[in-house]
Amino acid sequence: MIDIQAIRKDFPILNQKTYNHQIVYFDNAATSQKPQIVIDTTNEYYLKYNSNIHRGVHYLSEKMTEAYENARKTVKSFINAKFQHEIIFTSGTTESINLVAFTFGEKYIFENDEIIISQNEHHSNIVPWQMVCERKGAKIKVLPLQYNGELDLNAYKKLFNDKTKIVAVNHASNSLGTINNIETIIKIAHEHNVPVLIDGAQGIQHQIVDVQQLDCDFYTFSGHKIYGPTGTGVLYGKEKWLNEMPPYKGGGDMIKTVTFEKTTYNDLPLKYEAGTANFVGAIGLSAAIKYVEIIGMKNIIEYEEMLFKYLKEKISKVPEIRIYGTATNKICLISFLLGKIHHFDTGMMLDKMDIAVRTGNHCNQPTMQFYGIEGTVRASLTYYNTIEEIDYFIDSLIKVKQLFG
Amino acid sequence: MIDIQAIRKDFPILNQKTYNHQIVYFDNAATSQKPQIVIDTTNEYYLKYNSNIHRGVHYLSEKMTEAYENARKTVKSFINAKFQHEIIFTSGTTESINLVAFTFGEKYIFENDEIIISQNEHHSNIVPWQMVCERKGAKIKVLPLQYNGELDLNAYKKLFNDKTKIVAVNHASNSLGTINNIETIIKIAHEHNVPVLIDGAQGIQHQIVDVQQLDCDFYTFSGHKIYGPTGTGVLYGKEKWLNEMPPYKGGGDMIKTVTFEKTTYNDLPLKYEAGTANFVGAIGLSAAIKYVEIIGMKNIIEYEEMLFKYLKEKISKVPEIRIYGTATNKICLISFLLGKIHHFDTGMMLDKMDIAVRTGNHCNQPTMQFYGIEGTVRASLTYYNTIEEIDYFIDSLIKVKQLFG
Amino acid sequence: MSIEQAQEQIVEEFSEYPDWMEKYTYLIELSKVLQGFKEEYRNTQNLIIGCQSQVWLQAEYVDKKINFYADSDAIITKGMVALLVRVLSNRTPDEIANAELWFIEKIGLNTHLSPTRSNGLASMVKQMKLYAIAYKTKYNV
Amino acid sequence: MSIEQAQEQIVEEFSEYPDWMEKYTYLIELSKVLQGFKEEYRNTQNLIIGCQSQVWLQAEYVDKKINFYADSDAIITKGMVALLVRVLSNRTPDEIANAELWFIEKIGLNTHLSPTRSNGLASMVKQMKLYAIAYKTKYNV
Ligand SMILES: Cc1ncc(COP(=O)(O)O)c(C=O)c1O
Ligand SMILES: Cc1ncc(COP(=O)(O)O)c(C=O)c1O
Repeated sequence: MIDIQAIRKDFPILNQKTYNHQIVYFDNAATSQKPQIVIDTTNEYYLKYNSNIHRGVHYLSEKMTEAYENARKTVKSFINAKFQHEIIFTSGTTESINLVAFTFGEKYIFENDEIIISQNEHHSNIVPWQMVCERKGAKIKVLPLQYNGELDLNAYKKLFNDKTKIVAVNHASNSLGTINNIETIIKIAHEHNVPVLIDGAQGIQHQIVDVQQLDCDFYTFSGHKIYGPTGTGVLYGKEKWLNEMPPYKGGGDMIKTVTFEKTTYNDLPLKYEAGTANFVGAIGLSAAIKYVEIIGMKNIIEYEEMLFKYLKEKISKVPEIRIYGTATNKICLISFLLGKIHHFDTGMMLDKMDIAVRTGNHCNQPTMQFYGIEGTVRASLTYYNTIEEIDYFIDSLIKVKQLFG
Repeated sequence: MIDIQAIRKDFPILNQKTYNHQIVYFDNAATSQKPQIVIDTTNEYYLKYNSNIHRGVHYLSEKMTEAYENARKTVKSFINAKFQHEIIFTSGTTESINLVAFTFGEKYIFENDEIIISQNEHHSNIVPWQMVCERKGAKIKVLPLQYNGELDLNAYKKLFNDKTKIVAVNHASNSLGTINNIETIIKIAHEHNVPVLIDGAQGIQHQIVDVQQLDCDFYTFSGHKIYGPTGTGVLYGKEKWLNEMPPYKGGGDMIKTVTFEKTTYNDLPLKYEAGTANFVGAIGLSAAIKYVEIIGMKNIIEYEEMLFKYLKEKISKVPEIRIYGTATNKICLISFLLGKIHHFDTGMMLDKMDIAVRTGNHCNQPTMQFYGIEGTVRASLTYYNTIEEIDYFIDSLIKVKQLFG
Repeated sequence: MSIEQAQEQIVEEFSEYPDWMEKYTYLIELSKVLQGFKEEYRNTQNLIIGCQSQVWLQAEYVDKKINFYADSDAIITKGMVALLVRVLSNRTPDEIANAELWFIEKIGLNTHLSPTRSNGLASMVKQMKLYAIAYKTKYNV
Repeated sequence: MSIEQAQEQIVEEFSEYPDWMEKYTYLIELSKVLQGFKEEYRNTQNLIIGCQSQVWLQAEYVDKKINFYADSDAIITKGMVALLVRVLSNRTPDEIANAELWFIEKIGLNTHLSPTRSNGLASMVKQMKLYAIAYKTKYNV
């Protein structure tokens, strides 16, 4: 089991009071805190090596380029990609998905084609596909959600036909916490020769991801949710797709030759990294990943499962609690409403008791529509949270309940 | 005049040796160094307030959102935009230009339409327009470059016709240093009712920019070139255009309502900020801008002009020097070749003498083609560089010349 | 009672509740006694969408004064709505347009009015002022 | 002389130039004596594009050995090219394919071989090894 006290020391932000009590940060699905090493690494590169990467002949540029390309290696081995050039650095999950939706769409999606996405997706994995559909005259088929928060894989199988071009599904749901059975989702799609994009924004920090074993065609995630800097993200794509798809943004670094008549594009990964990359960000992200690797994803999973079991048990005893999402396989995240109390009121009061949760629709309006609600209160935990924090949270919930009667 | 010694203390990276001599960083057009305050501010927000912005009901989220929106205010007043919501945070100039090229293109550019760009643009202000042209069947008209590095404004006037939809030109050239006469370029375009995008990647850090006075329709720049963090950038756009153009990326924050049937988009600026923004980056960028404001852009200009005058005078005396770009109005940047010596050889040797310059085509191949060369050596200075550094640079150039004979 | 006096009165009331818990308990009380909002006002035209909670605001011009009737789906927002209505309702357009609302900061609830809070309250105040200006122009008062 | 011996010899030569300035002066000398590259080899098929400098590489298979002829537009790159040719040219495909090039690091010029340097040298070495493998397969040696 992990040494939670040692770990918490690496996250100075957790050791402060917002009002009266030490902060209890249960908003990890929105963004995660950063271990000191991420900040130190970022500072070091700014203060010692800062210089633009690629094409530079001088010392600093060489150092920075090396560190940037090493960051790519770190990501590659973290998700076990086959090639380093299958790792594209982006500004976040949203950009990664837009990149695929646009470029895959340009090349492969035409009138009346179909895209399968689930009913329980983040807006970032809905709207880019809607935009492709609008541009190309294609349409979205919805993989239905079941009341317990799991996707209906029987219905899924029936969605495929000759027109199906791609499937886009999340690894873990940010509104309900369900860990989707992506192995099966990918397998079924591949039986129909349809590629699959996995939105890993909530998966990468809580699960072991092996893209070769999963055999997914694309996997996307955000740096800021896996303890790294804001403005960083990753798109993994199989070489074959990334080679075949057209470029996304145009600009510096992504081209080989430019004349006003004709431009030829660079090889992977640079083809998809137009303009000056967030190179210091990528280096910070790789520090975050290395930190996770040192703790060990297995240990993290074990600890988070223990936390979740405890949280589930405790919260189920709070009077009038209504929990949304009761799948057996979940990350440590609970979406709920407390009696008739508005989610905003609950969130506000928890905040006054120094507990940070998220309230609202979690960029997941179709899921809220499915349950016929406006929003929920969401507590999302990670490996630096503790049993004591859960106890305090439960006590606070009971106080909130009393306050609003 | 500015206190150069005090300023240099704010940039710890300048006070180190790469090999034997204190580093002379003359690669500022590629990326700039960061004053300590940018690093400190970034650290402070990560270590005290880190939390996802917008829609958050808790203390940290509130603090972070406020700081992020204040960063927007800082940018607004720095470039004197009319409204705060005319400031869109992006990941850099390249993304800002791609955003406009795509969304403006979708709405206003059709078959046989024309886009005017100059012959001396960075690839980031060429390729996005070529991509629009390819998608829409439009074409590029080239505003010609003159041998001295200035644009030919007489030829420019003749490029307009009924099909001209937009003009995209840089404020200052990253390969030649020319400060373009954008006031006139904008005025002429407006006489033909054609909007203008200014690529300010090399302008914003060296010139006073007042977008209302310029009356430009779009102005773009990168945070990392104005002493801010990597992965940050700005798109200024007139409200009218930003309201009329369709959205760019789809995802969280940029929508109002989502159903699988219909999605309505959010108001400015969020309409163009899909997904989790690089909020800590934006706050770092605003710290960088405030630092510039404290020194004062007027003082910076005065000092840089003094440096440039000195540099020009000294370098012109180096035997067999060939300078590319001799416009009267230039930023402190010199592109050159030394006799028959390959730019890479010169750059390598300067590096060994601890001088960081950039060599090659500077993402500006059409300009190199214009001069019939493969590349140049580029020394680009800014307000933390000194007369002493120039002296050392000139001595080193002479040594390089001797070395290669 | 002037707008100034109304604000002072509220500040005095809240001074009895230094503790945040009591403050919010009082806000909840206020939400319960908010009156005059009829079900027919709850329509999309009156809706002010906040990302977190929603506010409905109805304005009526009677005897050269504007009466406001408002509601919210969240209790705490509704308590805040009650305070805003108390201060700004039954005033002339001029009074409303020129009102400076300082009481919220004074009672320590200003985060609720921040435009980034997205609970609809900042938009509500803006909407109240817009009504005032609209009536001013319409009736030339 | 084996590949190992050739490398040792170069290291010894360079040990006389501890100063980087002398090292580069020697590299420049080497570039001047690089021989055997004919103008007809300077074609696009032989071109290895680096972002900063370009390298042309011609391979010929004679008497079970591969001869390399190379050139570059930049002098320093050309000096490095001369060293690589000296070590790897006139060897059997097997020798080339299995060669470990440690001398560049030893003489302190390894940054030139880094794939991020984009001077074409890393690609040149890769290309030399590819030729070796290709000839091995073709002639079954
Ligand atoms: C004139 C000009 N435009 C655009 C860019 C692209 O900026 P970025 O790479 O930060 O997106 C640059 C930077 O090199 C530039 O100098
Ligand atoms: C499941 C899921 N997908 C996508 C996103 C979008 O990530 P980002 O905002 O970092 O681009 C999120 C983040 O909220 C998410 O939870």
